[in-house]
Amino acid sequence: MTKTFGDGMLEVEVITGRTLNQGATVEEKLTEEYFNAVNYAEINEEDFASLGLQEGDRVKVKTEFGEVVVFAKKGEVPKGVIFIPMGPYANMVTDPSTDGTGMPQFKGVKGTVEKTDENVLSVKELLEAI
Amino acid sequence: MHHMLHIKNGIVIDPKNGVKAEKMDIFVKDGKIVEEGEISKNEAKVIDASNKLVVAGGVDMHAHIAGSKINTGRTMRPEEMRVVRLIANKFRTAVGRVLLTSPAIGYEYAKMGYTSAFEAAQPPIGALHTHEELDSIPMVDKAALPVFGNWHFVLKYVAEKDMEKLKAFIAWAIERTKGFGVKVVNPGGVEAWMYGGNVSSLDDQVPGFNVTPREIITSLVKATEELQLNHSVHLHCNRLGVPGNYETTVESIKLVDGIKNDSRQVLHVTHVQFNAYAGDSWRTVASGAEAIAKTVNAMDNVTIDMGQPIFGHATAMTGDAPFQFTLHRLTGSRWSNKDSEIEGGAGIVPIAYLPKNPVHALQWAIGLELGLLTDSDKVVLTTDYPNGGPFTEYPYIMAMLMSKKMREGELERVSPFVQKASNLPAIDVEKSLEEVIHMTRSLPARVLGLPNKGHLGVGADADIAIYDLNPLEVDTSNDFEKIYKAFKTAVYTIKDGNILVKDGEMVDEYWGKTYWVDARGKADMEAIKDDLNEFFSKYYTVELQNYGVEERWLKKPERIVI
Amino acid sequence: MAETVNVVCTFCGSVCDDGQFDTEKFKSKKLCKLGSSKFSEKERIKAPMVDGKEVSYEEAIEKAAEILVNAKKPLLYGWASTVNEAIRLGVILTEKVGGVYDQCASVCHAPGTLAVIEEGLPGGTLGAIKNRADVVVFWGANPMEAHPRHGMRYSISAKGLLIKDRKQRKVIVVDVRPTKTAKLADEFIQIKPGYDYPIISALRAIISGNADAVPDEVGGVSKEKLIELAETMKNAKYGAVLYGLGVTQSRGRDRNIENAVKLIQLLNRHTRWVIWPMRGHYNVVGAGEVPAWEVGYQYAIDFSRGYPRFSPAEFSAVEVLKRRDCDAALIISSDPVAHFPRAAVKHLKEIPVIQIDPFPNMTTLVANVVIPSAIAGIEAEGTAYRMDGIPLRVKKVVESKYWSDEQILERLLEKVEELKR
Amino acid sequence: MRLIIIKPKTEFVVTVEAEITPDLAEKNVEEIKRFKVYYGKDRVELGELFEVTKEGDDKKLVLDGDFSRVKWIGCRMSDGEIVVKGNVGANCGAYMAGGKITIEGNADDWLGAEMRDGEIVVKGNAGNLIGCAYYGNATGMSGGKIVIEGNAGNYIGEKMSGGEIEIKGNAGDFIGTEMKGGTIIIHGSCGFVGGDMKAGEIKIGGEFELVPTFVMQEGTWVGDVNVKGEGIVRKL
Repeated sequence: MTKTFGDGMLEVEVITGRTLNQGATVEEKLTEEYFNAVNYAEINEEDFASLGLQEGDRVKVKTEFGEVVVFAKKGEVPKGVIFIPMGPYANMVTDPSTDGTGMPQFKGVKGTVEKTDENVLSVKELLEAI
Repeated sequence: MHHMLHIKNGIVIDPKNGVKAEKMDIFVKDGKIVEEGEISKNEAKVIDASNKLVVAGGVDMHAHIAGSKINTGRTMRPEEMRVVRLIANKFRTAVGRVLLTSPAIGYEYAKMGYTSAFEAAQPPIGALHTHEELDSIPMVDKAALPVFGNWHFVLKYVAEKDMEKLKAFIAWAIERTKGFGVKVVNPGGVEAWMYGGNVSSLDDQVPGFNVTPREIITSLVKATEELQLNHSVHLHCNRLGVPGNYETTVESIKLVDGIKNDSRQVLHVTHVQFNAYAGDSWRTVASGAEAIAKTVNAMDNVTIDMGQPIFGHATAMTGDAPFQFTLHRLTGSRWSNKDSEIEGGAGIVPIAYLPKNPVHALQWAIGLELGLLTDSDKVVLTTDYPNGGPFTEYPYIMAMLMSKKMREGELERVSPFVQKASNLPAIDVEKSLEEVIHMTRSLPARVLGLPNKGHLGVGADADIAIYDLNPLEVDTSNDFEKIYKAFKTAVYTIKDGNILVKDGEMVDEYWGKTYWVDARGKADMEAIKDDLNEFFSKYYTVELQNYGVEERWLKKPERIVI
Repeated sequence: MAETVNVVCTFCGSVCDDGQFDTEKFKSKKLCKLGSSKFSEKERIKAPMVDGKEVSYEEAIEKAAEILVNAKKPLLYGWASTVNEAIRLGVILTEKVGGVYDQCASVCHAPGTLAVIEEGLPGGTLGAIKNRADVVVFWGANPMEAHPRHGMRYSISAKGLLIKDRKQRKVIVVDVRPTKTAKLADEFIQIKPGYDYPIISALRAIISGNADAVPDEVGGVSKEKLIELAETMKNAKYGAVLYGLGVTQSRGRDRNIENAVKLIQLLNRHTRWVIWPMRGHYNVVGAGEVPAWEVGYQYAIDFSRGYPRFSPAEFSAVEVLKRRDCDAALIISSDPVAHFPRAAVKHLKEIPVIQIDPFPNMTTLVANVVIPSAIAGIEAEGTAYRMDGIPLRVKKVVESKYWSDEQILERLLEKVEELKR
Repeated sequence: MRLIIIKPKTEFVVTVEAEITPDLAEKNVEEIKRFKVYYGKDRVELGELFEVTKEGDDKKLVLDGDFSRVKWIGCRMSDGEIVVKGNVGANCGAYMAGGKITIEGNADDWLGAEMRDGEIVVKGNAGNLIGCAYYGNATGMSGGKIVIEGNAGNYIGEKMSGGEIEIKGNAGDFIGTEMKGGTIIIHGSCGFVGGDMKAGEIKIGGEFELVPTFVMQEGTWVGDVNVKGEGIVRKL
């Protein structure tokens, strides 16, 4: 059901979650290691190709709730789904509404992804952007 | 804080010391009851107890007040927690309908004149949690009974008939859990539940082990007696909540026939109401209380407690996991279950006792029958809080036991099923005030093996309750409303010589002791070393070195070395 | 003198208690990548700070007390990575200042608590699972990334009383993507994101003999596959569903778990099954259990009326921040600035924030008062509850110049009481 | 002479909890101003936060301004009328037993929770948990009527046993879960419908996702089979 827009933009569902590297650096948030552990999106191989991406390229992820630039990585996710490790990058685009449960919807937010030349912000720059 | 008190002109009932409603003074120094000569009259604070009843502080020997079960109950039932008892100010905020928060538990006991409360089922591996909650209950002294009847070590040693190892294991386990005695819940039945079953008689084989409930009970009683623990085995019988179970209860009681202990019973059977059903289905169910009371009365080494249901809300929580599942299936209500490593299990299910429900009314009647028909020296007053309902309704039970007239009034509002299925309507017994005081003070203290509790003799802990009731004037058969009201809120509650409650209002917060029993000197502790190492490496998920509770982690531990 | 001591790991909910730690080299053995990172040297907050200026503990705590006492409704949030002794003081502190207590579960496993309220929690300890479970289903859970030693110690390859060999246990992973855990499983069932609820409903119908009602495909899974899964579940001797954030953080949240609990209730009419959440932080269970016994609820508790009220819809940290319904915040052992949606973070940037934490993080960047603390499990001791509620005492194995969370909160509570007088 | 107009004096720093009902109309202005409300941890008088005037002769409150940060309005009211000229905060009309609340703007979560009778009309949108049961309680809305002219959020009419909820726009996920009576009408589209529904009726105009445990009988869906339910779900 992945829709492709005119200039290489895909409609996707954004999911977030823990990773080993994110966990191992979570108590060192202001370091390069943490930055590298949470600043990317895993994209399905076919979607990756259709967006014309190469490893190291950057993508802009947009949802109703915000946008963020992250590095693009091929990952084992279904087509039409992208995975961003839990953390400040993912949270730029997650849905804050808890629908009365207290729990925001961290997984399964509809949005788009596209290739971009913009830079990935540092953790501090990200905070300023909020 | 006064370290000396002179309680003047009160009417004292002190069954242990043979004081039957006598006007006398009580003297307190440094937290103990002392002779008159020990205090200096001009330094002591005088409490005028004229025309008031002076008794020892109440002792609740069986309630579920701390640990993972009640806390899961609280989590499961926010509707229980919405009743606000106290807004935060000088004291902590206190909330809860029947399930109470830890501060509320301490406060409510104190207001009622109770000064000691025992957690009746401590899951051994969760012992630290139980103690954290006990340490958050203000006002009262407390202790916890770890659960043994399905623990694999026990099943193994019973199967091997190795009493020395069983004794060493009990001593080890009680020390590690900072526990007080040996609680046994549905022996063998909870292990069967791990395979989806239960046991249905004392002679069922426990799956995976060559033992029967009969052997588990008798071995644990024998080991406990050889260790000379303060408290006897404290048994929640097999087949709880099943019509026809009274026979199993009678049979279990008779297992200790001939075993002697000079200072106390050798078996305490708990919340017997839930194990006192005759009949063979919920349609034919009837009271089996009389047979049980007769059996207990005929023996000199067994005590019981009532497990009296109180109409209204309650939450069933026991280490009897298969029973809890049965209850969930019966009521369709929420159900939590806890299978615990190789130690046993537990379950939690909300319940409400409705007077017009035939079974609930019968349960209510059976509890009272047990209280009335059993010798007052052998039956302790409990609700098995919160299984039978709130402990705050103990005054209701006290009043009911003393007044046939009150019972007749109550019988009119309950299901008529009680008339044919129980003997309650025909029972004329009216317990005396002294007997009821015994059932709530000196008896539970003796059953637990606490010589300094439950009485007002010199040397006893200065745990004292004063009620607005003149025993020389009150007509217990007719003044039941007055009795109920008087015991609901104490005029004074004094704990270790500190005045905590005055005129029914709390005036001070206080932290009581946690008793634990150290019996390691009575057994060959080396005997179980290899087994501990083997079981922990194979079947546990925590290291042996990290298992258990150290004394220094507790707020006010009181070690009893035997 | 180099010394190797036993440590209890204070990273994830597995709370492995078999760690070895060389106190001289500050290095651990036996622990996983997450645990090793915990027991390694990292940058610390150097000293207490007020508005960026280094001050003494006393000064920082005094300022923190002022902020809390002067606030109309402060939010006190975090708690999952500290010990029960500190949490208890935190609950009492929140009660005293009439604030809102919330903890990390509210963005993690709290929907599971809502499900407990609806249906209960038929569970067992990790030891029960290790000893008995011949079928283990990880539903939206990926322990190989989040709880790396869980599989070995408790669930996948753990051996015990009845399970002597990995082959005697069937491991099934239900997830929206083939996770690392899925690769270790005997079976992986990929489902459509957001369709956990109807899939569980379908399983219940099949197990209770109503397979006819179930359509050919539910949530991306064929009916045949669902029937097969239902049969596997019914035929298990002792099964365990271990669920993760894949269920709690996606469409359906608490209702997914409620439905799963009903499935477990049903399965127990046939055989034995338990269900349990794969809790994240090492003491997130304590962060709920302690307030439950102190004030009756696990999280999202408002004390503005002087008594506790529970309502995640109103008092969970994300709702409180998103609605600008607090005018100060104390954040302890947590980093909401990194882990909350931006709409919630925005308000944290606008109100006075007090932080108590051993490590600098994104919340440090917005905090007015920063109070560094000792690391529980290394520099401070206390009680923590493993994911299954088993209490363990985490240890102090090295001396530290930092105050423990317990010490800081004790002093803060005293200061607050002084100011209120 | 009894119409009361209440207007916020300022923008509130945190939410206010004001359990005001048309019963206030029976008091004089000075008494009304002294009515206690919660402003964070402070218990203050209504008059401190709101302007209060009195005119007309109905048992009626007119809330003039933005009440989106004011909770529990009309809670437990049994008669009379409340008109909110703007948005309203959470728990509006909770436990309501009679009378009418009209909200000209949007309503927050828990609108008409556990309501027994009366009527609530929202001209704008409404949040989550409309007509639901509070945590741990067995029964949600048991009577009365709630009309939302715009859209609504998740969890509508859970455990409701009677009454009617009508949503003219779209609604979110989990409609009528564990419902045991009453009617829900959604003119637009919504997400999951009918989980563990025991009885009652749900009518939907647009698209929706029925849980997979209903069976088609004579043109309507009946279920949920998991609870031997006889709930009815049909197209509007």
